[in-house]
Amino acid sequence: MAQITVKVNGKEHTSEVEPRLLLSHYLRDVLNLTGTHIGCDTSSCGSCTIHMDGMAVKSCSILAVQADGSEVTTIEGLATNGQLHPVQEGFKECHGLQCGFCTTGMIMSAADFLNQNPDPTEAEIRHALEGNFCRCTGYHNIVRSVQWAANAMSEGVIE
Amino acid sequence: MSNKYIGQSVKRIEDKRFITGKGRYTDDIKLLGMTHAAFVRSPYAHAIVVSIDTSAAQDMPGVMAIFTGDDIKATGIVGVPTGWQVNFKNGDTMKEPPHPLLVATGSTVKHIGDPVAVIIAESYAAAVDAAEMVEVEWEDLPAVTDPMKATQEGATLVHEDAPGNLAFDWELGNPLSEVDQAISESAHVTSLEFVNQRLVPNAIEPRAYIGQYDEVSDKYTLYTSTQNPHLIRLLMCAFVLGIPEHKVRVLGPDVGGGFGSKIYHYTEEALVTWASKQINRPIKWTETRSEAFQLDAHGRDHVTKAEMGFDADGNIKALRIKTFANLGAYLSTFAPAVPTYLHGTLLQGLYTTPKIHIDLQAVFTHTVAVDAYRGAGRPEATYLLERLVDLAALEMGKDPIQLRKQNFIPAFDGVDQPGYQTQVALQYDSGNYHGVVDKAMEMLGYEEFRRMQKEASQNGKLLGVGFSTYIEACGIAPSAVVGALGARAGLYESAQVRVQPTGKVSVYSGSHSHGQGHETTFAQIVADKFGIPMEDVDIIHGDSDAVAFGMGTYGSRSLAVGGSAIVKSIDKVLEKGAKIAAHKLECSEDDLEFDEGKWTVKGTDKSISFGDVALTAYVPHVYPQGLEPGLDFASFYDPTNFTYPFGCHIAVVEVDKETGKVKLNRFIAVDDVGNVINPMIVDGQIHGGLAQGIGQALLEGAIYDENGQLINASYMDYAMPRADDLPMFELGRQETPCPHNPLGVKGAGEAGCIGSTPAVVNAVIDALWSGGHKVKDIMMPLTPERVWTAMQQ
Amino acid sequence: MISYAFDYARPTTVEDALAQLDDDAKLLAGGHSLIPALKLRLSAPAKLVDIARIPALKGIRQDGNELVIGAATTHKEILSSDLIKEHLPMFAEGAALIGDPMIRYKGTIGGSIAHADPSADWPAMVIAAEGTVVVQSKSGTRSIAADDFFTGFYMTALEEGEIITEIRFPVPAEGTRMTYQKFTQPASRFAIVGCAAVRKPDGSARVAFTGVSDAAFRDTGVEEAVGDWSTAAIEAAAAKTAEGMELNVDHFASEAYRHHLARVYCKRALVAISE
Amino acid sequence: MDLNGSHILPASNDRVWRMLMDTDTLTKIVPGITHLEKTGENEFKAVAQIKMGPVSGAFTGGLVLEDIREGEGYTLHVKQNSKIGNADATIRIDLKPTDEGHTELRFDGGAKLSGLLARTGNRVMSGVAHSLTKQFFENFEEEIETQKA
Repeated sequence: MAQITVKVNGKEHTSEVEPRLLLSHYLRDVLNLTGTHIGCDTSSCGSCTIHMDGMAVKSCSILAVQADGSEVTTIEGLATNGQLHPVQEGFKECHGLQCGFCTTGMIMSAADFLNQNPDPTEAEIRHALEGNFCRCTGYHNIVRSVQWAANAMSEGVIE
Repeated sequence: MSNKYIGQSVKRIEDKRFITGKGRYTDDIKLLGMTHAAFVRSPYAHAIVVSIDTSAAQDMPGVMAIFTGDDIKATGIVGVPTGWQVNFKNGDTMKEPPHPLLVATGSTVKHIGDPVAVIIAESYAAAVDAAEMVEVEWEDLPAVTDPMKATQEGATLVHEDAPGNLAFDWELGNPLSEVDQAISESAHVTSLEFVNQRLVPNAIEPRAYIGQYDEVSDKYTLYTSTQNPHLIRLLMCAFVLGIPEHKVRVLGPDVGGGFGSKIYHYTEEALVTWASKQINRPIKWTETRSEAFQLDAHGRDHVTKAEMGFDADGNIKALRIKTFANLGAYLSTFAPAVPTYLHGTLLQGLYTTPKIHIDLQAVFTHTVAVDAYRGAGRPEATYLLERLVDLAALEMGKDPIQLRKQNFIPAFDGVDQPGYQTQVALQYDSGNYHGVVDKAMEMLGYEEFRRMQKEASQNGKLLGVGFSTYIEACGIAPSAVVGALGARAGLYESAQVRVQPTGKVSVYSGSHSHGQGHETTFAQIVADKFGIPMEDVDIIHGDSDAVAFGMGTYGSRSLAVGGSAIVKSIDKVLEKGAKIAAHKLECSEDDLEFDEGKWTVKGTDKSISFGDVALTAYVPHVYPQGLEPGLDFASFYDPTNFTYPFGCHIAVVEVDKETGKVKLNRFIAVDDVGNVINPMIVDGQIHGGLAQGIGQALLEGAIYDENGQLINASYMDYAMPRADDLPMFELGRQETPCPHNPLGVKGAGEAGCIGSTPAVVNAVIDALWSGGHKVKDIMMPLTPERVWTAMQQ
Repeated sequence: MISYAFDYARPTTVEDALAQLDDDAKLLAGGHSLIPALKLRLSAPAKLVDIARIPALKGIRQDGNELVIGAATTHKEILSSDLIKEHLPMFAEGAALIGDPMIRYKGTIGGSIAHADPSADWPAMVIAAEGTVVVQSKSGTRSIAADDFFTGFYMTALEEGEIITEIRFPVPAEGTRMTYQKFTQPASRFAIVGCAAVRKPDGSARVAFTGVSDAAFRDTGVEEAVGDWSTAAIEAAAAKTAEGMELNVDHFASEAYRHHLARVYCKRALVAISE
Repeated sequence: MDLNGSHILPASNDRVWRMLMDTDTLTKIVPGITHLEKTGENEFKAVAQIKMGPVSGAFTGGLVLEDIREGEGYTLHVKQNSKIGNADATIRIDLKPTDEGHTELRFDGGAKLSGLLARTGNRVMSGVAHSLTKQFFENFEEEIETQKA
């Protein structure tokens, strides 16, 4: 067992974990943050995407011990002071989700992407989402959701 | 009735929990004392289980229990059943070999992943570690995976009592001799032999189950990622475990997509339920993606020979089909219905073809079961028809749209004009097929496209356009009809509308959402019908203890059947409400009109609100004599016919001459799904269907090798559409109401998936012809290599 | 999916890492190839030595006439680096095509070349840019030319107990042109064919491929045939791609088709840098 | 999975044959084999350790020589089991002297893979097979040199 300390959604957690425990399982099973989903075994689907030290990463391909000393934000911590993140708003406004399973990872990826590129083209958005599978929406409304969020952020509609 | 919500793109109520990570999927649930299951599965497609030694596994830390096939066999549990019976042409009953929960020693496993033992342990890791310690001795046997080879003489048998590996054979349509004659008299016959490949559904949420037994009440609870909780309860109780239904509660929490694959009753559901009593602890099993590839029922997998005969003017005179449908190793819940009543019956398409015959061989192979996958049978029928018509146009030098239109069934509304009786059993409800084509063509700008195509061709580029028109049969359907066709269940839906004393409304629906937005669409209907705000309506689904009964969500049926059941209950509420209102307003019911949430005495300003009537019903101090208190009605709605959505899809592609890679430049879809309650949600359903249909055309396909190994069983090897594989979709709509249900709706869940596949393939073929490559067919998925190879010939 | 149990160490220096690196240990960098393989239980190391955060293994710098990329530098850091954009633009272009954004944040250049997946992108680029792989062991350091580094299917010239510390590249002369062209496998997003090509100011070429055979390789046959970079010469050079080699086969590309693609991508790469 | 090819070994037909029939030599040249134990006439128990990229595993199973044609070849039947899947290969080996006094070894057969080995896709497995074949001949040549010395 190894002791780790991870700051998750602003709160510090110290836990004893097996080295083989994945960060995704740590978040879900130890911290009960079940908004991070697991959809595959091969680091492909992106459902488990979270932010770690300011970067969008796939928590199913990272060990909990690797996150020792890191700051993690999950979907549960993306809204601030009860205010949804513009990407969350965008997904609701533009029907960017159906079953909701890929959605949390998709939102985390998109939020990171807009930090890097606040004014993207459609092609850039599609390229940026290549690590996240959605089987419900055909991506059409996901792209629109991200565009909506980009507009909202640039116009300062939502802080 | 008000018109505040119906027809509006109301934002979804369920989204709030999903975008904040508060959705509750089965794997998110933790129960006190919960244990975890892992399975020991066959690495072979066909092998005898010679022996199993669990002793080493037994000693592993955290192991609670191990059950093998022999343990299950000893209890007398035979296995999971199928829900549909199709008989052989000669009247013999179909072959329905048992599908055991775990394969016992001395028996044979029949596809990779077939389980032989289950380990239950304190943690998931402990269960997986112990499962590896189980020693199984296998005797590897030859396997058969191709449905045509499986029917050949001397082929290895999947089940000893199914000679020739036939589950059944079947035919439908006009007498074969008449069709043969019509084909032989045709001026032109277009023929194609092709494979409609096997697809893996790939809902992003893997299946997950939790079985929980409560000693005190002697009651079981099953949490399951299912599309239809009640059906699972019915099948599991009555046909597998022999537990009375009132002792089982099935809960379907949030479900992360299904596309058909979560309709069926899987062995693991029964197993965790049964085992939870043996160990008296809750048991969770969540499938890995690798297991999902091997175990979740696949879709399609037809090998077909198709011929279409035309007269000299291009009128379709006959259609003759011979299909081998691969059903896999076991008959899944709806498997027998898919290639027959959901496929053969759709071969009329939109055309007036006078003579049609299909001959079908339904075949067992050493592969996982094939069952309904988005569209189920109807995509196969549409693919076949639309490939034939398009190829015929190329062969005869006719315009593909004109050829279609000249053969279309004329418009009919199903009210003043009767429904259209096909040669293959169905009667279409209402249709205006020219309308959707004209609209789609306008969106395309056909002449401009052909000009661009010519120009591109002169510059050495390959542009192509592909058309597809389709009709489907949805809203499955009248129980009497499906019963006659072999369904072992009715196909109605139930709904209860409970008006609370405060005038707030709880609706209990037997339809179950796995992404379709029932909580929003149903609430829109209820709110408008009662003239109340949507916030006053709550939709409850997915709990067999709360909801009277349900047949679930598949076949684009929730709104047409489940929504209609809700309307039936609403009507009952309003009828009783009128009695109460009349009493309170001291008038006759006939003098009342209900609008905007209140009953008003016609021609006066005397009225009583919906809320006041509700309160009166529960506080019946001033109340009609003899009338029961309360305002709470349940209904069962059994439709009188299927519904028949239809549409026209157009794909525009560019083919890279050097590599064969296809780029989808545009996709236009004009769909007529009847009346629309929430356009935003309907568009979303179409989008998703399109992506899956396009995925079949260009990317997807399960590959079993000759030994029955699924060699692309991961996301590293099985390609699915990603955001950058697809363009923005261009949607159009026409609304021809369904004449036989109260909402006039037809269903939208599968439309996109049905129409899109042939449109894309036709577009690629058109692109190749524009460059002088007169290719008849390319096998799906149209990988760059296949397209490039086709161009080399 | 969960892997076998193992121990975990996160040393802070290369020396510490070497001390931890015993027989049954495996190095963990980005982990996006290793951890999925562990989850599938394809291998069972007793210990993982996490080198991703060792400061000495990170960063991109110029050292005289050489550009030095630390082994634990991520794809994302490389594609965002101004130094890389200025001197080795092919790396920025190629790194952007690896995996997906999340993988690019974690995956490292050293991890990629040590893993030596026959379809990975870095090996071809590293060979074409005349990289030198610097490795350290308890007995000291040594340098291996990228040309000699990839020895076979998932095999490299690395020996047990060695850690890649950095990869060094000569700063290309003014006027050097370079490109990486990739035909992507639609599921894994690895290369079915990847061609990295460099044109030096004197007109000479360096061309390397990945995805084509069991290891990334330099194709001198192509390099020698490119001559005056005329359309005809480029055609002739591309036709020589992977001549006489045994090529990979999978369900995305047969041997013949893969060979054809390699020629097409070779031509595209050469055309892209021809003037 | 098909396994076929040929290779010219710098030794006489007779020597190659003797080496192919010798347990100790086979242990040295068959890649990954750590232990080969005779269990019967032309039957062996084999233990192998394969380590290649993402894949590493311990295999155990049997090796049987059938259809032995003195000096000309035999059919090799190998069955190996592991946690990550099983392999079952049948390979016909033919020797033919060349004009230079060397020996051409041709092999033709196939392997049936199961479990994870099969599911990881043939991309990886055909590469593994290529690579193992290459190693086999390299080892063989090395052993020819060693035994010469």
